[in-house]
Amino acid sequence: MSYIAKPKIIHGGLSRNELGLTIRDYEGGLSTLCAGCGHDSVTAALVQAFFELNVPPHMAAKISGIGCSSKTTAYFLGGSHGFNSVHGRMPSVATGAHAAHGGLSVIGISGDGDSLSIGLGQFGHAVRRNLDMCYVIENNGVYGLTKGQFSASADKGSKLKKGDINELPPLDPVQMAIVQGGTFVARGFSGDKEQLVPLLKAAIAHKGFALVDVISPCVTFNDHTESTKSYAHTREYYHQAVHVDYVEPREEIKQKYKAGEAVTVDMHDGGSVLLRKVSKDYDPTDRVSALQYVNTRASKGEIVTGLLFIDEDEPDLHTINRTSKVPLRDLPYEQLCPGQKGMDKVNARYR
Amino acid sequence: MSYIAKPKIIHGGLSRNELGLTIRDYEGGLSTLCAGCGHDSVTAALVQAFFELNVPPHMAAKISGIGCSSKTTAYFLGGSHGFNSVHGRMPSVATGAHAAHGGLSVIGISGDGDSLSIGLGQFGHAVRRNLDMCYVIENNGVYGLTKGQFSASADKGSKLKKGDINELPPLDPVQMAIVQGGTFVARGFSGDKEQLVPLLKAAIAHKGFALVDVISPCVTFNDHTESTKSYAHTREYYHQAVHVDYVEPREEIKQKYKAGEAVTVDMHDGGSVLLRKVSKDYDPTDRVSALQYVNTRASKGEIVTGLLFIDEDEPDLHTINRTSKVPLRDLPYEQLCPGQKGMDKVNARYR
Amino acid sequence: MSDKENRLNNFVIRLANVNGTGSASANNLLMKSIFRMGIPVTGKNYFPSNIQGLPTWYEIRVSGDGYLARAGRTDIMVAMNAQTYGQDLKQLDAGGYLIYDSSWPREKQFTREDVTVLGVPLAKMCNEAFTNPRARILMKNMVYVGVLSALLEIDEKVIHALIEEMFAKKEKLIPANKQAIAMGKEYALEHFNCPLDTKLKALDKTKNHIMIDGNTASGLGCVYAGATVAAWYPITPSTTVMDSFKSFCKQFRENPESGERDYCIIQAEDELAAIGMVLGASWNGARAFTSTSGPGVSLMGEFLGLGYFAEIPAVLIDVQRVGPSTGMPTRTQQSDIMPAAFASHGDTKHVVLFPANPKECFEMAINSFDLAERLQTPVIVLQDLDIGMNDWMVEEFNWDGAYQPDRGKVLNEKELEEAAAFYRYLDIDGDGIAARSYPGVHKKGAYFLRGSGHNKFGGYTENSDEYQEVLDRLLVKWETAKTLVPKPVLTKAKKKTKIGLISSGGCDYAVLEAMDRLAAQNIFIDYLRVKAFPFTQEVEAFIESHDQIYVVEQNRDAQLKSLLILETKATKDQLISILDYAGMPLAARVVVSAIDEHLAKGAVA
Amino acid sequence: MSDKENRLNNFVIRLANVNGTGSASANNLLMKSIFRMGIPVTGKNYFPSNIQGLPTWYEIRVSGDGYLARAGRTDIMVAMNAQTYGQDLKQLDAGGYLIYDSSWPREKQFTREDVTVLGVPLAKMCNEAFTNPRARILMKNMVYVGVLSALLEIDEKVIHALIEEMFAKKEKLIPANKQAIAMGKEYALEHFNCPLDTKLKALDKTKNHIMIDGNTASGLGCVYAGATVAAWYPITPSTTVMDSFKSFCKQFRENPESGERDYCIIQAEDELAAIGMVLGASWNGARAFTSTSGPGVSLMGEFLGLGYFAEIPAVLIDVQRVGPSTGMPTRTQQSDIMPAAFASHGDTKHVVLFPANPKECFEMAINSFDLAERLQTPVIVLQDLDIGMNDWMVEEFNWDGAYQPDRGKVLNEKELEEAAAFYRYLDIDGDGIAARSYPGVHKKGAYFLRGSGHNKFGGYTENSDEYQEVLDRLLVKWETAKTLVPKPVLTKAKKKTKIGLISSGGCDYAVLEAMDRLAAQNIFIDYLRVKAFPFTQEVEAFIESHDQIYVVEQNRDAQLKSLLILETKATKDQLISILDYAGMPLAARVVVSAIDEHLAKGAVA
Ligand SMILES: Cc1ncc(C[n+]2csc(CCOP(=O)(O)OP(=O)(O)O)c2C)c(N)n1
Ligand SMILES: Cc1ncc(C[n+]2csc(CCOP(=O)(O)OP(=O)(O)O)c2C)c(N)n1
Ligand code: SF4
Ligand code: SF4
Ligand SMILES: [Mg+2]
Ligand SMILES: [Mg+2]
Repeated sequence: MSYIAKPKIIHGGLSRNELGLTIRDYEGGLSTLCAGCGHDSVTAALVQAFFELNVPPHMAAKISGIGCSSKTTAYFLGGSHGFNSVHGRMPSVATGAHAAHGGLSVIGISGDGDSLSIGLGQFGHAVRRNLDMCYVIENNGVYGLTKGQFSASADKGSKLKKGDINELPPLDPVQMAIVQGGTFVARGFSGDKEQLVPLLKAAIAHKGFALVDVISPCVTFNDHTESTKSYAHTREYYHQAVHVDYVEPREEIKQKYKAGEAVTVDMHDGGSVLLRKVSKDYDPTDRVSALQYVNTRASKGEIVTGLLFIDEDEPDLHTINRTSKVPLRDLPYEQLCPGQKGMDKVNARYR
Repeated sequence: MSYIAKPKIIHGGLSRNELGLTIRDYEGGLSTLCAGCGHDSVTAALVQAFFELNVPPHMAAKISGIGCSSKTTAYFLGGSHGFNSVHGRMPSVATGAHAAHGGLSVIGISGDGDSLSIGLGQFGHAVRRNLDMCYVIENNGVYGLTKGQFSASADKGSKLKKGDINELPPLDPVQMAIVQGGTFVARGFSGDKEQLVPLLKAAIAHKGFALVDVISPCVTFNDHTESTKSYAHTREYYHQAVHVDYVEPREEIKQKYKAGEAVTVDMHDGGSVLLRKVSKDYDPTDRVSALQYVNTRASKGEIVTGLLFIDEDEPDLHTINRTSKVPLRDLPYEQLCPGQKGMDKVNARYR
Repeated sequence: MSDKENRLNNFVIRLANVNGTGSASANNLLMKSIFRMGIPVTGKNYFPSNIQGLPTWYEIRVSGDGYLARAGRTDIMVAMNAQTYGQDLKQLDAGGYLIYDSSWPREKQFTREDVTVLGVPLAKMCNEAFTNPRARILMKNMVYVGVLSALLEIDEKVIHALIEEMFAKKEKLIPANKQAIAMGKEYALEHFNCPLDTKLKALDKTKNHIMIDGNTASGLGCVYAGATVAAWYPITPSTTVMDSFKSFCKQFRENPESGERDYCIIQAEDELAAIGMVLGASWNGARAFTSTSGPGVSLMGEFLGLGYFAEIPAVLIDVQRVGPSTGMPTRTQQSDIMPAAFASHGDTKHVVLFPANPKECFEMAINSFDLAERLQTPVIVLQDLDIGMNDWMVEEFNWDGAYQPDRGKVLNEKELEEAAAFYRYLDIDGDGIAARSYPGVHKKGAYFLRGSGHNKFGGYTENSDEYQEVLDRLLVKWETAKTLVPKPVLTKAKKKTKIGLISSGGCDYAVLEAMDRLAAQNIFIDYLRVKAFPFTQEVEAFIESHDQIYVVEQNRDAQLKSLLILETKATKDQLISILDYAGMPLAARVVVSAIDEHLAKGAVA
Repeated sequence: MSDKENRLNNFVIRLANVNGTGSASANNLLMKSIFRMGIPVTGKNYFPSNIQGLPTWYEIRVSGDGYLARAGRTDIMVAMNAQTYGQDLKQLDAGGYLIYDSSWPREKQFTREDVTVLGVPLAKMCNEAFTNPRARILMKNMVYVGVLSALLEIDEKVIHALIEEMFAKKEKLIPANKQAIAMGKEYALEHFNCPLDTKLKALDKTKNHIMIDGNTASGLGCVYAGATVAAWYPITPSTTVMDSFKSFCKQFRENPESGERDYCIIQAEDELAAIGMVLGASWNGARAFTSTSGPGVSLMGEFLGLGYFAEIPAVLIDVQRVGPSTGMPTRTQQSDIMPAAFASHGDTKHVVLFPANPKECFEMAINSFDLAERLQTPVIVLQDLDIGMNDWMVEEFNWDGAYQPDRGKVLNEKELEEAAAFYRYLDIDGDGIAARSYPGVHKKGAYFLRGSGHNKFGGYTENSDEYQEVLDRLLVKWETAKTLVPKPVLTKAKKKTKIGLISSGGCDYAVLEAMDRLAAQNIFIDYLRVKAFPFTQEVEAFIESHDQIYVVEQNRDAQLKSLLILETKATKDQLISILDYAGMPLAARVVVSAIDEHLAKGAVA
């Protein structure tokens, strides 16, 4: 059980990031999830990603819906504000929060139930608005917290322990996000931290809506042999289509690749993302190509992972809105109120 | 104004369908939409389609949300039950209605606001369930009834009369439906009745969820030059990718085409659909190909129309549920109630 | 009912049109001309829930005495809609005038002996004078305004000035419009006995006043309140609140050089998203609001409960239309009172404000943010469609430069730095309100907000005592709210009386008129208009000091009365309902006759 | 509180476990054994809103006298959870027994002088006896059941029979489980003075009874009601309603040969969709329902208003958890009473039923469909979590073969054929209900349903009179509803009294116990349990005949009392609230002490 406390003592040997913080400063409360739950691994990857990105914890805002996955906002970044909202509506809360202050790093945590059932509409619209946030779906094919019903991401033919078989096609957040205008679309696996951490880092650094769909098995309700969201199944059908490395603003890109093998995308924060493709017939910076690739592989039952599509040039919500540089919530009242002078104009108009 | 009454007199010369009904029997109340509204043309096409398909009006069920488009259920099939529900929730009402009696022809009418904003989630789930219905989106890029705000299908760069420019990417119901597992995905144009009527007929005949996205200009709020959903713009960028003919069960397929030029898909009602493709690099019976084709063309600003994807083999909601042949609502109570015998078993279990 | 004697500056014109035919601006011109002549006036639009082709009516009440409620009578009917001609004729009061388009013959059955019918061949005249087909339709409206200007004696200079303002940006339309006015005027002067007995005479009663609708005023109020984030989904009749906010933001909140905007308006995908955005923005320290109508309030229930329980400020402007369900979206009602007060499952109560006129729409928009942030809870402004969508004469707006928004208990960087510890839900001073912190200000400010059980330290709990402690504190906050919400307005009768009347919002105009009429009958009633829920001690005092209190409201189920019963010391017998809920604004006569009847019954019993 | 003398068949065992450790079946075995010994018993599960690793308690009340409410005391504590050990020890009543796992030393601070501590090295014993690691955890539970079987004198045959039933499908597990029981029993016999004073003695009081939870009974009721379409979205604590419906449908409604199903259950994408599906199915003639909890009810508001105004039957089972917002999903409350009764914007009122035990959950599931179809309106069954999720002893279910569903006024093919005309909203016989027709039956039956304004003929309207006529008819229907809903249950005091008590739902058990205890104090109170809203004339009569009435309910804001005030002739003074709302089921002592206190105050005053 994961409630057994890890000591919060800082070992002398723990490394510190540029802010002088150790990884412990990025941890949160103790997890109350089941031992072995994939979500706890995602939590660990997020801790690592924020630590490595040198984000001051209080400059991040964690927002989630309802579900086992959504609970995890309490388990990382204890030094950040957290907002555990209502089921399926995290995107709208994140939108409002981001509107008020575009300078915070907004991290949204959701589940497949939360985002693809009740939240399907809000999810699509957050994608469309290119809301500048990192949006993580901890995808286990079931509703964990309500005891294991199929979610909309359940694959055709997947079977529950109790015997029910899902006969509906899965909703794939990756394909939907590409079709809906998403600008950063990635998939990871909670069992592959090595891939997940750079994906999350790139997603956090991305200026715009960054989807990271993480296959994150539910050990209690969906990790048996007939499940297609189990650790075993995911490992078997797992396909890394694009390796990704996030390169810090000040770092140099050390490795050299042959032409066509790797693509570098510059990020708005000054860093860059290095993409190494496994397959040649696929360009992750081209929407049509990315969609085709993912769709084709999915139709063969493959679980394609990596940073599958990226477009760093689309304007985000604030860019489109031409919002003032000073965060809205920090604007002085005097600047917001048109005063008597404004009133005179109004009165004149309605006389 | 379209409120000027058409005489309801049956001309001696009006042709009758197999049920002995004339097209007048498929009309409804007088339209209260603006003169020239695209939706009225869709209404007319629906009247024609149902007439030609020989559907007894009382065996159809019309369901809609809220909007100018959704109002149109009152303007066709006056002899059918109609259900003008709440905004964005037509799919759920249709699902319930269809669950109760799978033998009715369910026709759902919605708008782009109704289906792609507030209704985006329900839309996706109706697609995924392969609900056996004909789902029409009368797509004008704006909210007509609330006076012309942009909807989520508004194209990037489209401009409102008042001057607002839309800078968000459009949600394309066609691409979404293909990605979400849709089994019949079509697009038409209210200005092209010749194409629309057979599309609607095929959609009504399809066993499963049939989407017909109809570009249907709003003459009052979105038919000016800077609009991309105007009659003029649609005509200009209009591209018929697949010609479709619906062939009645008893009819023979008369025209002969060269191999590769046409595909025949057998429908569950015994009829068939004849697809003539314009482009060779595209197979409307292959999901990956269809998606790629539509996505590529859309990225070039083309409005691809026709029956863009069809899969007649996927099971619909009732097939998956193995629902009794007799409609659920017609099952006699005696068959539904387990009686004292059942009670004895229950009592034994809980003793 | 008016009789011939007093129709000077005292009558009602009703204009029956087809929507989409451009009558709105002509009717507005007519109304505005009267206003500029210094005569108190209101204009009401009864429009269909449709864009083009259905009947629509515009009603102008002229009242030298300044009574601005719906009069409930018609003295002059301009019958431009063939579809409703019969009905319009019927609605005209005896002794009234009917103006119609005589280009085509009237049907025989549509005649009445007791009214004067004035035919003007509007279509013919316009077809002769204008060539453009659209102009032929539009100008008919201007011609009847011209006709009326002769019949009623409207100052021509005023009309011309208004036309010039109207078409300031399309100057070349001015001559044609003036011509149409002149055509109408000439025709009337030539064919009718001008002026009528029903006519105007300039006064000086509209100085320092403006004509504005409530929704515009609300949007303006949100600008002055310093709201920066707005999220909404279009819905009649609240859409113009956001239109107004947007247009004033464009005017006042955009940097002319950089184009930078000091606001962010998000058209949400639906109402659930809109209120979610508001909560997210408020949590993050912005003043944020949404506007909607009944169906939207229903959809916002879950989030409103979160706002209540997790204590997040939020402002929601609900412009009430006729319910239940889709109802009649373009008709007025006050039927969201209980639904707003108790929105959401579980034990929830929300602060509700009831503006009675556009001026209060403006003021209460500002109040609502102050209250929401001070009380850390959603505040719902319940506006009647009749107030929100129609033009009302109100005093000019003046701005108190000393006003500073009340942002409530928010710890700033320094306070957080110095604090020993910060606990989000710990009430230190006993007013039921704990301090909050914004994200991104200081690391000590971090807390975890949740709608699930939490204790006063902000920790998750499933412990009964801890849970109850928090829930009970919200009742303490409710008591605090009673001391902060706007106080009611008392209009004392000329004589001491034990009879009272309580009402709210848009009923105010009709009730005030009714009070005068009743006083003329020697019936004296003290009138208290409540401006907010929960009710303040003034409301309690009023109830205590009156034996019998009429509660006037525009809904079927006596929702305001229900709140009074549940949340004050009023006894049930004490309160007598006067209900009017068929979608029309309240008329004084409804109140007068209900009270007359009730008192008569009491006298008999 | 119990004293030593009467602990025979009269005590409370509380078992403190960690969830996900398999304690549920052991605890159930313990409870069921007592039941099979003929002794009245209840079992309550206090579980966390989480899947694994958090504290969970199971509470068994043994009551030879048949009192089944939460006792609010603990006589035996089985403390299996190290996390809550201190708290559990504290909760034990003086004179009680604490059983704990003595495999490891207890911490010093956790001791008490006034209780008997019985250590059993459960982990050690299981580690020695079993090799499989999961078995080592699971069997600890069986061992403590064995220990208790010796301490309390549970019939070994009964335990063995139950184990055999439990593992009927996994027979090979039977020996190990029996072994674990035996291990515990032996250990206890060897180390403790068995039996305790707190012990069992077989009775004959559970014959013809079953142990079942309310949600299972509701699901069964829906099967017997002939419901064919169900749409839902998972939410605690209502999920098991649909689990039950599904499992009984599988048992009774599937054709064994063809596999054809006489039902269709749709897991909707959310609650808005679920209620939309129910309305669609009901409109199309099926009996359809959904089950949810508070947050779902909030989301269903808009559709419920449509159901009310367009007059569509619908059944909604709301298993109430602690609100507001997400609240405490696994704790009990009655706080959706007002939100359910007035769900949606505009003037709406809904029929609400309040089952008090699983038997009524079954019956009212059936009532709800009859009412919904007769009244053509949504009916909400408000179940308490405590009733829905816990096992209760109720009489066996018997089925009245003569029952036929009341499908209400529905015109069939022949009636439509013969009808001169069919108007959907025309009330012919004055009960406020018009006949409806199903799609696909006859062409004359076609009508257009809308939530917007409509007249009695079913046509669209924006006309005030036509609109009001329809809205007012719904009030006539409301009166009809009062004559149709289940009547309240009156439990008269032994002596004539002017003091009454009104309560509803899951409070019943505690109130009945309280009445007996008060009677023993010579305090006599008539008790009326309301089963439905709107209130019937029996409720009015009860109110009229009692001067002072306590209203007992489990919410903060006195929601039931509010409805009584608003919808009956009760005066406000007449009703005195007793509120208990911290998430635990009501205990009789709460009622007794509130009444004692109130009466004492009255005596002084
Ligand atoms: C409005 C509402 N409906 C239903 C629920 C119950 N509920 C809680 S979590 C959940 C599903 C969670 O699934 P998912 O998002 O996949 O998270 P997981 O637990 O699998 O990580 C549901 C249905 C709720 N809390 N609120
Ligand atoms: C819950 C709710 N929100 C908002 C509205 C207001 N409303 C009515 S129709 C409509 C949009 C209609 O747009 P669309 O579906 O595209 O139909 P169109 O009028 O363009 O045909 C809106 C927002 C409503 N009726 N209900
Ligand atoms: S139930 Fe599943 S998703 Fe929830 S915590 Fe346990 S393993 Fe994780
Ligand atoms: S407003 Fe637009 S969509 Fe609505 S009826 Fe008029 S033209 Fe059609
Ligand atoms: Mg999940
Ligand atoms: Mg539209």
